[in-house]
Amino acid sequence: MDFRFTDDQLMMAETARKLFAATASSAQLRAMLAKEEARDEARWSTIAETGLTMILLPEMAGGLGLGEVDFALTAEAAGYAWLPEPLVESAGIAAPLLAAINPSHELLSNTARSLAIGPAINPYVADADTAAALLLEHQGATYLRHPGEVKLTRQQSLDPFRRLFKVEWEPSGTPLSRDAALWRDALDRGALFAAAQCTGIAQRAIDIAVEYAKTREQFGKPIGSYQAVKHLLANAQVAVQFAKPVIHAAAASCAQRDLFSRARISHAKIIAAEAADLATRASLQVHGAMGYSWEVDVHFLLKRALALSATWGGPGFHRNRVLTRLREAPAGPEYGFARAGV
Amino acid sequence: MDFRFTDDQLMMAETARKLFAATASSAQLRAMLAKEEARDEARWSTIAETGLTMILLPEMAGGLGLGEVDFALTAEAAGYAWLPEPLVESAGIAAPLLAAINPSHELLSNTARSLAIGPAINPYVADADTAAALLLEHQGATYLRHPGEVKLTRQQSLDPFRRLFKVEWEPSGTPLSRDAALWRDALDRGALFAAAQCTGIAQRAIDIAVEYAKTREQFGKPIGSYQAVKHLLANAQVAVQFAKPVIHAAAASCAQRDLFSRARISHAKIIAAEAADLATRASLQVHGAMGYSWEVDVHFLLKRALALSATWGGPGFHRNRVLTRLREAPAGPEYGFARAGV
Amino acid sequence: MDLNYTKAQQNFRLEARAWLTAHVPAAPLPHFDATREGFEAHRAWERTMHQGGWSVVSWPEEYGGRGLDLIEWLIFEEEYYRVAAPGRVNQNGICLLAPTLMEFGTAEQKARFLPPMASGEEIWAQAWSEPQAGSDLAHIRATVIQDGDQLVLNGHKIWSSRAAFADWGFGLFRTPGSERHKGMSLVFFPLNAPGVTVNPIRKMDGHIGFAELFLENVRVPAFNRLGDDGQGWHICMATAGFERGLLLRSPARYQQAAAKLAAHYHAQGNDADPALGLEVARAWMNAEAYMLTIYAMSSRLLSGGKIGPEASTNKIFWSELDIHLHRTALALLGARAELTSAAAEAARDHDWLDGYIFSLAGPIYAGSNEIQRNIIAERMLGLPR
Amino acid sequence: MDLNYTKAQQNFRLEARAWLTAHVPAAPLPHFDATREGFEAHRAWERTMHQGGWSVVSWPEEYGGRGLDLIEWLIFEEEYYRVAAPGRVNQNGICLLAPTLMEFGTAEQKARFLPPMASGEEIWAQAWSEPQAGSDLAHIRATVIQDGDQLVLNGHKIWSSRAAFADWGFGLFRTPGSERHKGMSLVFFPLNAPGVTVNPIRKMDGHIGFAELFLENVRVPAFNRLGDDGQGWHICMATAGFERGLLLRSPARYQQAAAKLAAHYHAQGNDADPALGLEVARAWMNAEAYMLTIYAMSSRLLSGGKIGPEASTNKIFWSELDIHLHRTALALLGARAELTSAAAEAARDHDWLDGYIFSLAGPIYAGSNEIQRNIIAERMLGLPR
Repeated sequence: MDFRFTDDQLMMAETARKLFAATASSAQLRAMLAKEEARDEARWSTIAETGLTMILLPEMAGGLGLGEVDFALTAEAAGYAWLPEPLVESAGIAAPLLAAINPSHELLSNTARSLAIGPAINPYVADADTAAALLLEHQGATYLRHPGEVKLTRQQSLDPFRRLFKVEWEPSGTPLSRDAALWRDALDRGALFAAAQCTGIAQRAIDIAVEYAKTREQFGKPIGSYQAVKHLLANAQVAVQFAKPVIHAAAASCAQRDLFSRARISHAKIIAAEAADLATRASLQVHGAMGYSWEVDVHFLLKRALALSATWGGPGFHRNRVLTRLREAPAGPEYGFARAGV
Repeated sequence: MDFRFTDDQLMMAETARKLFAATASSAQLRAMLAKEEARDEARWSTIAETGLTMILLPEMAGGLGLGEVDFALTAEAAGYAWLPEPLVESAGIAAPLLAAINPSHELLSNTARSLAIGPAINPYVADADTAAALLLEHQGATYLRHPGEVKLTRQQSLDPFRRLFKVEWEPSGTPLSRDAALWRDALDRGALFAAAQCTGIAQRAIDIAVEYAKTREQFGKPIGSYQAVKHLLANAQVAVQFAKPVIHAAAASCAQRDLFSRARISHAKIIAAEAADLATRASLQVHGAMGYSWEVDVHFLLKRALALSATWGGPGFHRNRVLTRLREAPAGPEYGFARAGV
Repeated sequence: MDLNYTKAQQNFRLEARAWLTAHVPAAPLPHFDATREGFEAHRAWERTMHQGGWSVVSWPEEYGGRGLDLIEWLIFEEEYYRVAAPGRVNQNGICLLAPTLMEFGTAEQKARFLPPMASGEEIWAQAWSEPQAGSDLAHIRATVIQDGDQLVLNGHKIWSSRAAFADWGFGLFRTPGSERHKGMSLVFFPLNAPGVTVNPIRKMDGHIGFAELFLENVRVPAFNRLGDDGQGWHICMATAGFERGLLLRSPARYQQAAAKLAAHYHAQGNDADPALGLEVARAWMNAEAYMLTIYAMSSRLLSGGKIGPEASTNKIFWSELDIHLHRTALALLGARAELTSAAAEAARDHDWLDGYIFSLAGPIYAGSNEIQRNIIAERMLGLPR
Repeated sequence: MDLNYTKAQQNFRLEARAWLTAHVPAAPLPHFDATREGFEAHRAWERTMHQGGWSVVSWPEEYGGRGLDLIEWLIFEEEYYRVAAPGRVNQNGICLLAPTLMEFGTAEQKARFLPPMASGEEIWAQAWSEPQAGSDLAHIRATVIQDGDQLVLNGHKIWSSRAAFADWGFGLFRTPGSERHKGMSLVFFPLNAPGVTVNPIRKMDGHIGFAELFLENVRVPAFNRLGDDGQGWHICMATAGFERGLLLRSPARYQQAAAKLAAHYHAQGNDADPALGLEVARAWMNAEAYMLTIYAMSSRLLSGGKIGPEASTNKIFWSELDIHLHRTALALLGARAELTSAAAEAARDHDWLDGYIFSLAGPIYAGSNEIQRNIIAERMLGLPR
């Protein structure tokens, strides 16, 4: 029993954080938005070169063969930076799904290409037009389509960096796989990494609010010296503190693929989305009218948090998974980590 | 359309408040508790002499022939004083039920006697042993029993002033009435006046916390000057402010006996119980360890609020009545007071 | 206590309903904060309202109103929201400035400013905040100097609602050297006056909505000062009372949204998350509680009462219920909640997402909820400052 | 990261389980705060635990412990709560004072005080607060004067948990004339020493639980001071860290209650209010989140980390989850929730009502949650004081 990250894991996370800080600053993202670019090719190339897209790919697919814990830390960093590129959905969910079907699939050979993913639980597919291919679910089977083979209709998300599409297609021909378990795994990873992004978003929202509250003065004092502001941000920080270990434990047990691991993932998804909601709204309130303007970053965080909370299963879906675990398997202090109570 | 109380209503409420302040102070109630008395006969006599037990009785039963609005204000004052005697259940619910069956019933002639009431929705009957009679519900019919005719088993409530009994009895013989509508009315009045008591409780809890916060000092300042304390109590006061008009409107429309009036009563019950919970817990927190001790009154208020919130229908029961009204009848700005939208 | 409408009130409701049904535009107007076109479409609607005699129902007849009392005003608002009529682009003028103007203005000022306000000919923006003075309004620095029969204005205002497209602004200015609550004046100025620069500010929803104003030696007639020199703070606090207290947010607005929400929930039938029933019931109860509280307060005001610090309880209650109501709607929409109204598959029956984003500003503007809680604690409960 | 127990950890769990199963009293003991009998029954249980070698598992072997690490301590606690073993009457000593004593005490002090603490022979009460010093602990006035090799204590302590029946107290005293954080000493004193008056205080649940202590020229050996003269504040803050941070509330306590709650909810089947499913799931998630966070923190401490201000996040989290969990249970019980355990028809499987009342003290003691939020804001987030 050891809840610490390895040095390798910490180093990888630090690499991701630094890369995003250097290439995906607020100014850089705003400039990209002004140019109406779908993605920043230079940043995406750097991400691929650094190996972040290969964390979850098995070694026989040319990947690093690492696990969900490693990727969760990267997803957290991506949330912190509110990264526009589809790193999480492509490298964290779609590529591992394809690799599970065929680790030698040629689409996996070029790590700079992205894959889009369309599970039954999400009504829209993100970044479908710029993807090399779409992996689509139909009755548990996996179909592969190129963007040109399907009808894509852009659906505007409130998050200006989220590029959603309605995908119209026919599940004709032989699917890549008929194994529905693959989509349960994809949903688990989707929910898990959405949760990880949410804690990153939450922490960023708190950090920028703290910076603002230290300098903005009202009634002759920095607003951060008022208890109302302190307690608002302290509560948000508490929510983050108690979400992170849940995400890390959920990542560590993700491969179990059972009632217990799925309840943990659902737990992580619910509370991380709540932490992001709490923190972004607290940050908005602390920023006052300033926070309500487009010029301050808080709205980007708030919008991303809102979008992620309903993607890969909303609170109701995940709450049902938690209640199912509680109904169908024993609970109590001896079942914290041990499925058999030992 | 006039939402103001009449001078008579205000005067009656003021009479009740003054009477309770003079005869049911904290010291008086604590002394009564120390003597393990079921009720203070002197206080109860004064209450009866003042006419408070006759508000809802029709004039042909020797009563004042007033309405639920009048009694709601008295119930609010009883909550504020956390009155131990069964004024609300006897004079507010049981007596009107009996009067609706037979306004000349001899039990109504002596207003100093109390009646106990056992609706199906409440598992226990309050003050059953000291009552002149019990009105009991069985399949919508009304049975009258004297305490000596049933088996009473005391059930200890956390509220030391609440005297609950399990009542074992047989619904044999001819009931007083088979009209089930009488019990729906009783439930409405029970919920409405429980709500009114709750706002009284809430206001008392706020008032004593304010007094304490003005004088108690920590870190060289009265604790009431800290935002954390201010905002806690301000939120409680907001809850009270927005519960009272709902109770008053529910009382005013109680006689409608329809989907609309019942939803209003349920609304009042839900939010008044929440206001009492919020205010008593805020008061406890403001009092610190002092509030957790028996010597400070806040725990009496907290306990009464807890008991009332689950009596005459808990939040789930009343929420369902609200949702039923929303499902079965139109809603919207034109239906605030007007059932037909005009 | 009599919670039934009189026959006259019922007739008035039916009259308003008939007129609105006949005149409210069939399709929603483009947003007044998004484009000049949207703004002017709303101005045209104000004109139509005025022609029908419905633009300022609670004003005296001499200024274009019907002299209605608060209860009738609430009935009118109920009918207005019932048909989802357009947002009131001149709300800053009609609801905030006009009551102040009627209380503190001279007969000449009322005659000059109220009629074009009622007709929508002149649309008003507020100009309270400054970069260093948000919640702490006594900290404003913009100045006014009297020069003969003219006033010279200088300063930097921000978060001025509607100012991007409006015609007039009203704001607080201080005599140079004065401090805190003293030496302030409430002054009106045309937004196209020489020396006024209007820089639109984008809100988080992408719309413009407010603006930053730079005033450099802007000259207006001394006639444009409301009340006496130095009376500005007192007058402004009266306005803040109206704003927070009663006129800013009609209960009908939330009753209409809550009814839509309940219909949406019940339409989902067994597919609905039962836990959301809790929130739907809550949203409706909140809207009703707000309505009942405003009716109770209006009855009290009709018999001569004044709005005191309970205005602050209103502000907190409507701003929080609005957020809750829209959050619940988004939860019902699930993964489609994030779609903007521009998306093909966005929810059509109600602009829940726009409403949610708008609601998030509620705890901030018109005096942040933190400030309102201080006011409640200090002025209603008597806790020490 | 490896979230599987080692074989050795599994074996330890089974050993603890076997011993506890064999020794835990079949019927619940009477409450230790209610009567002397209850208190002594719990002392006897401490003795039984000690004889089995289970009373202080995380202490060094020389003082009666097993030298277990934090993970093993958590496992032991899981087994302890799994069988609903009796509350620990000497918790103030074992969990709060002992870690401080081990860090700051001399070898002689440890040898004198730890073994009888481990065996339950000496049961400890804390004596921090004073009537004028609750959250503001630096404001205490009780004094200590050195007189040769003796200390003379004077003052008035209040809210001393367990003091009504306990043997020893530990508390903060200051050199006369010293101020705020300076000049304080942490001193131990027998509660039956001449000059000590113990006035029990009834809690809101009717039990005694804490006491008010009056000390009049109470003489104890100078040996009874922990650390040097004036080091008291520093030492006390270390204790506060333990108290809030890790040792005061085992995650297992909440995991056990949450599992009971879930079973209770599911046993109601279709009769259960579906909206309560939300709260049941929440209660379990809270307990698990607390458990995972404590395991993560313990792993970090095992490799040399220190508890910092995140101790305050723990305090807030467990105190709030405890209230929520018990409120949910009361909601499930409905109109029977108000029955005390003395009532014939009270819920038998778990003392939900007692637990709720106890939980209400959580945001108050061990440093109020308001103070904890200040600490988080100032020391974790760096906001100005």
